[in-house]
Amino acid sequence: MTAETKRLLTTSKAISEAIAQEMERDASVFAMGEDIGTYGGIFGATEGLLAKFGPERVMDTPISETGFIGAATGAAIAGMRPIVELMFVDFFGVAMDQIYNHMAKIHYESGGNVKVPVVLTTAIGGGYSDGAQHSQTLYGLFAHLPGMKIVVPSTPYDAKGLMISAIRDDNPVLYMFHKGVMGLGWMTPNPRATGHVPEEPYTIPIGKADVKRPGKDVTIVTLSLMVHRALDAAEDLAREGIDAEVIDLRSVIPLDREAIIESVKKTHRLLVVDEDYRSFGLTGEVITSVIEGAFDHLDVPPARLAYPDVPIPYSRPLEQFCLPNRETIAAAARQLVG
Amino acid sequence: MTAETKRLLTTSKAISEAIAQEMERDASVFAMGEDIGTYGGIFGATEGLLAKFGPERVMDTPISETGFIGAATGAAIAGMRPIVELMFVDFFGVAMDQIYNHMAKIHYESGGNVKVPVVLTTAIGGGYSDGAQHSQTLYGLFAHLPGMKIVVPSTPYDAKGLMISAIRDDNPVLYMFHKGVMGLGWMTPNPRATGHVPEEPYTIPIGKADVKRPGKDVTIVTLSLMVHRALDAAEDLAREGIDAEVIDLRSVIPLDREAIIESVKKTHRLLVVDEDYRSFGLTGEVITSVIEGAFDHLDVPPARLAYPDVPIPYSRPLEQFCLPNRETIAAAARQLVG
Amino acid sequence: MPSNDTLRAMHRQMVRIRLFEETIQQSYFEGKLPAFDIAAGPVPGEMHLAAGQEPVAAGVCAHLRPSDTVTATHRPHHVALAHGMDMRRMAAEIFGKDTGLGHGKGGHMHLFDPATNFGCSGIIAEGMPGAVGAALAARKQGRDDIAVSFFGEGAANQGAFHESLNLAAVWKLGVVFVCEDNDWAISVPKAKSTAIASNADRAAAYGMPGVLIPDNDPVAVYEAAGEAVARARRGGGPSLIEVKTQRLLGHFEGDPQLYRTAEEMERLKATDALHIFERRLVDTGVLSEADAAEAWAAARAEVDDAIGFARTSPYPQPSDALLHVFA
Amino acid sequence: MPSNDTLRAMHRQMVRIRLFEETIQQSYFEGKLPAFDIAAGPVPGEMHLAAGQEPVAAGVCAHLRPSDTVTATHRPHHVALAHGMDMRRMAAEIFGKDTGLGHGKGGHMHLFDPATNFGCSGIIAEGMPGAVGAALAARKQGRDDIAVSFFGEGAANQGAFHESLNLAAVWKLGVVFVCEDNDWAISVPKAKSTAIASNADRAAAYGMPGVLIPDNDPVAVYEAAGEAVARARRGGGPSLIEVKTQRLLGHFEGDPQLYRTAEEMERLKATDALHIFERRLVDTGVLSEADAAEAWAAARAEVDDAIGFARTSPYPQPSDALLHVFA
Ligand SMILES: Cc1ncc(C[n+]2csc(CCOP(=O)(O)OP(=O)(O)O)c2C)c(N)n1
Ligand SMILES: Cc1ncc(C[n+]2csc(CCOP(=O)(O)OP(=O)(O)O)c2C)c(N)n1
Ligand SMILES: [Mg+2]
Ligand SMILES: [Mg+2]
Repeated sequence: MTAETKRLLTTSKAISEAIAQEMERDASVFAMGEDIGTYGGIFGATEGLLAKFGPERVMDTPISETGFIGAATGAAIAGMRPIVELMFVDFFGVAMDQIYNHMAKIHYESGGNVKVPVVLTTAIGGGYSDGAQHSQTLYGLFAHLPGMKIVVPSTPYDAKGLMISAIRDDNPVLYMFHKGVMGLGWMTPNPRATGHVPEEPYTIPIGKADVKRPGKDVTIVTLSLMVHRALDAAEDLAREGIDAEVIDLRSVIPLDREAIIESVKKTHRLLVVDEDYRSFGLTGEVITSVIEGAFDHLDVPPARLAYPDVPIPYSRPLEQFCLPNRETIAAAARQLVG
Repeated sequence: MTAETKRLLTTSKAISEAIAQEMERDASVFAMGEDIGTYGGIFGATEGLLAKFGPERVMDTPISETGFIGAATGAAIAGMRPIVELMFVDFFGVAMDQIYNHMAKIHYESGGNVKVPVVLTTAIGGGYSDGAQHSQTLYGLFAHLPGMKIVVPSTPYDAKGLMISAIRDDNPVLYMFHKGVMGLGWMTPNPRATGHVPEEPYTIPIGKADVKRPGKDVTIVTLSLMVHRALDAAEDLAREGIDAEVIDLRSVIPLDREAIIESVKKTHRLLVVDEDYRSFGLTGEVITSVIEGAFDHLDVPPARLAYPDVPIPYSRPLEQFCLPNRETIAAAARQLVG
Repeated sequence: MPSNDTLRAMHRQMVRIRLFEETIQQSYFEGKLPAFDIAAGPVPGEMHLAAGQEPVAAGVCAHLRPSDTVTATHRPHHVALAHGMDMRRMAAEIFGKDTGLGHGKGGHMHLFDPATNFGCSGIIAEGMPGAVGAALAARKQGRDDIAVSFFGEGAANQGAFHESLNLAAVWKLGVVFVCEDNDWAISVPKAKSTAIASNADRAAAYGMPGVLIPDNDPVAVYEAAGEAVARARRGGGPSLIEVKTQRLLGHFEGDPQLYRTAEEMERLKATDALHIFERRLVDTGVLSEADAAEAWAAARAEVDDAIGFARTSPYPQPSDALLHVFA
Repeated sequence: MPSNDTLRAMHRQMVRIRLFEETIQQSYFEGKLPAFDIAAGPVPGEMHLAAGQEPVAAGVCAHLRPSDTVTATHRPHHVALAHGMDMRRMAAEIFGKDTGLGHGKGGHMHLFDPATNFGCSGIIAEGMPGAVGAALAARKQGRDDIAVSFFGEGAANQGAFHESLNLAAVWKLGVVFVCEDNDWAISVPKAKSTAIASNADRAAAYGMPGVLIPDNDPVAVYEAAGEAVARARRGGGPSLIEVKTQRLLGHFEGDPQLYRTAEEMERLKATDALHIFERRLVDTGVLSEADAAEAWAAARAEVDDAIGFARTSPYPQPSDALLHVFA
């Protein structure tokens, strides 16, 4: 990589850059949400946009998620391409009818005649003691409901490319960014949250997983901040001679089952790591997909490491006990291989 | 069974009887919801209660699900035991914050100091062309979120016992009744929706599955109306010499993993049948649980038959194409055995 | 006061709506009796008909053009027809046919028509935010198109009502909110659900004009809507109109309506706005008896043609169910 | 007019709230600097402090008893203290300790106290329906206890606000709705979010009395609340009170507040209601300088004791995270 291409950005800046470039390119793109204007978004996803595009294209909203998320759907049907922010995914319950009964279903109900190109952005994830109503990931819940694509980037590079793809997609796309991958100055420092991001616009296909670390002994399938943890664990495992392949799903819907199955056919071992609740979610779906696609290639039963089925406790030792981390991921992988 | 014990009730009458008996026993029990009074509940779950208990204990509400479901939580915390109805589960999105951020989490957030004994009843299921917003089952979605128990009875007998257990439980219980198992006069006749129900109150433990048909060749795990379909399919299979065991989960949370695993250890074959959306839901969880608990006992990879990942279409041929039925269940079981 | 031409057009509109609803009702009960089976017949599922509520649809939509957005509810036929939806494709959708607006995927509560910017929703009050968004889009695109959101009086106690009105008012958007107060939300009367007598008074909570039309009179609706639509079109912001209208039939077909008294049912028949309006037009010479008869005959022909089209159209292929999840 | 004893008690209440908030603020920044790290220190996570809003809590809660239910928001400390929550167990919860109200599971936005029937929620406006339910329970149980629901002006544009007020009014329940209008919802000022100037005017949409207290005056709050509480207790139904109060600090700690002007920050300091109130009590002879000093000293001691208790208490066992999902 030459010096001039080594342009380092945090994930949050990569996202806001992607939005800005698309807003410049396409007058029908606009952004709305709580505190996305002057404040720049609580997690910085819209930083600088108000100054660049003014209050008609970067709209602070009342605290009326049903109202303004529904308005995004209505505006999209009328030819706009809104980017609308649900501040924390944990708040989905105040607007879920608009999200899943309208944004997600109208295209189908209309027999394909009405398009709903909305990007619904939202912050996910815990680990910093924000308690039961501000720390969840919940993509497993949304993924159960048909009609929306779901992307969950883990790196600045993917974040930019997936945002541009999401905006250009004619379907509603739920874009979930983990607070811990944003590279925010006020969160626990995370070197993996800063990385090379080309200045020119580019896309990353929605529905394609990415091998973040190739390996031959065990496949670790994960996403979002847990990719960072898995890569850390893979470094530790490498020192012990265990070569882990880390697959970053990047998209939950469509789920790249082929990429997972291909990897398992090579490594014969599967560990799924998830910050979302353990049961009835992503881990079960990934494992079942492998059972359906590569049963005979498995040397040992696939394993999962996920957030236990408990609401998220506030107190640090309690929450940290629940979260998968470098050590527990490495231990789980070790057990599969050993 | 002697003549006097052969008291036949529909599921809906079994439910309303259970509620009435508990209301008689315990003055803190009351019911509220839309059209549960004069109308008796759109699906008859509260029929006759208004006449018996009057409007202070059987309350028709405005169309304000966030308001009155939240009020149920508040009343429960203050010592009452409300039964509150969400008319169709499909409407959950207008009140989901109250359900999962409050009803489900307050006990945990309070460190066990505050109890929230609410029974949230709701109608699920399709098959009668009610379209994308009135036909879903969605227990897979609720099951992903910790904090509530979930019961989904398939027979009048279970419905009564589970309702009494739900009312007496100190936790919030989501009680989901499929419109097709209620035995309603205006739905397609279903002989399995009428059955023997003892008059005296009794309980059925929440979290215990029930073997609705013992068998040795293949385990069919399912719930709700699909139990009826699976029993029909098992009859067909029996004629071909295939002896299917049909397990009715009855509860989704807690999920009776032990019962499933025990059955699979006997039959070595698993088919999961589900009316809920295929991905990120119940089928994946059941299969993964069996992978975790009985991998070495499986002769063939477990299979699932579920609603495809598409919103529910209105038109009869489209909807019927999507729903698992007697024939497709039998075919899937045959394939596992054959 | 609307011109005589407008009055005649409104009458025609109301007649075709009434005949459409009555004909759907007949089709709906085909194959379902003697033991009513909701899943059977050429039109399965729930069916919410709007007979009696024609004045609201006709009076409001007389001011609209196809580029204006209209959102309606689980009871959408009258509004859809008044806003100009193609009756054939609408009927075909209700019959679940491939020639329907949504290739049979939507059904009667989910009629979506890009040609008239019409949409509806089976979730109470949740059609309202979409109308706010359509008005927002119109402003961003420099169009003077507006959005009209129809909803029932039962919907006015939902959170989405509040959020939509506030949002439209804060952003001064061209939305007309039309509350169809038929006094019933299924079996719950307004007095048991709503803290005040008129939702029009709730307009003050959003600093917008609120008008109550007390008598299901299409002319009064026309006039109030005319003002509200003009205000919206010239950038003057949203308005709220409540019309006391009438649900002549059950909440859905098959509803035994045990919650309604015999007197109420009698009163409904005696005060049927369509007949009162027709008589008035004839009495005042706006409409001759022959004109009136012709309106009914023309509507009859149009409805029969549409239902015939629906009946004879093919069903979609079963596996088409898997299409159209994503664009 | 409150008695002198009541005035002194309200002053004491306000003082202990202010000192509690200031002390939590100090603890909060421990371990987080120089590079602010929200996850670090003895009090991690978000922290919403209520300095400046003491008049609302003190003025309303002066009328309450522990058997009355109180629900509050993400900014709950002032209300919790004014309603009588044990300061030690509250502080311990904020520090995530096993001796906390929720054994550390809740944290500062999730303080639940059966002893004072207090609860709160981090979801805007979603604490309101619970208060309606508590009032409903009281009536069913034949108690004349009431429920008070505190919420911010930003919350008044949420659907839950509308549904809660309508429900309480339709059922004539003993609820007092108290809107703390500090003019800001994080960075969004009321004028940009709310279609009308005063939420008190929204009471009319529910047929309930609405009162605006324009100046963060604890005595005015006390009087308005007195009427509303008495009305609720005697079965006269709900009321709405809006108080124009002040958020002296950031939305949460660490908020750079770039959206606020220097003038506003100056004005806030100059109009700090606690100091104005204290001066007034001293000037009118209700409180001697010595009394005032004693109030601060007593509060200092109480707060230090509570924070000390929190600091020295043990953390829960990590695996306790798995407890308490179900009763
Ligand atoms: C959120 C939600 N709650 C409940 C229902 C069930 N439901 C369908 S129509 C209806 C009554 C609606 O009353 P109103 O708004 O007055 O409209 P009308 O039926 O009188 O036209 C109800 C409660 C629903 N569809 N959505
Ligand atoms: C439903 C929901 N939307 C958004 C948020 C994020 N949020 C937390 S506090 C806040 C501002 C609340 O303003 P207000 O109600 O005036 O209370 P204040 O913070 O001024 O006390 C917002 C938007 C939330 N917690 N819940
Ligand atoms: Mg109505
Ligand atoms: Mg505020």
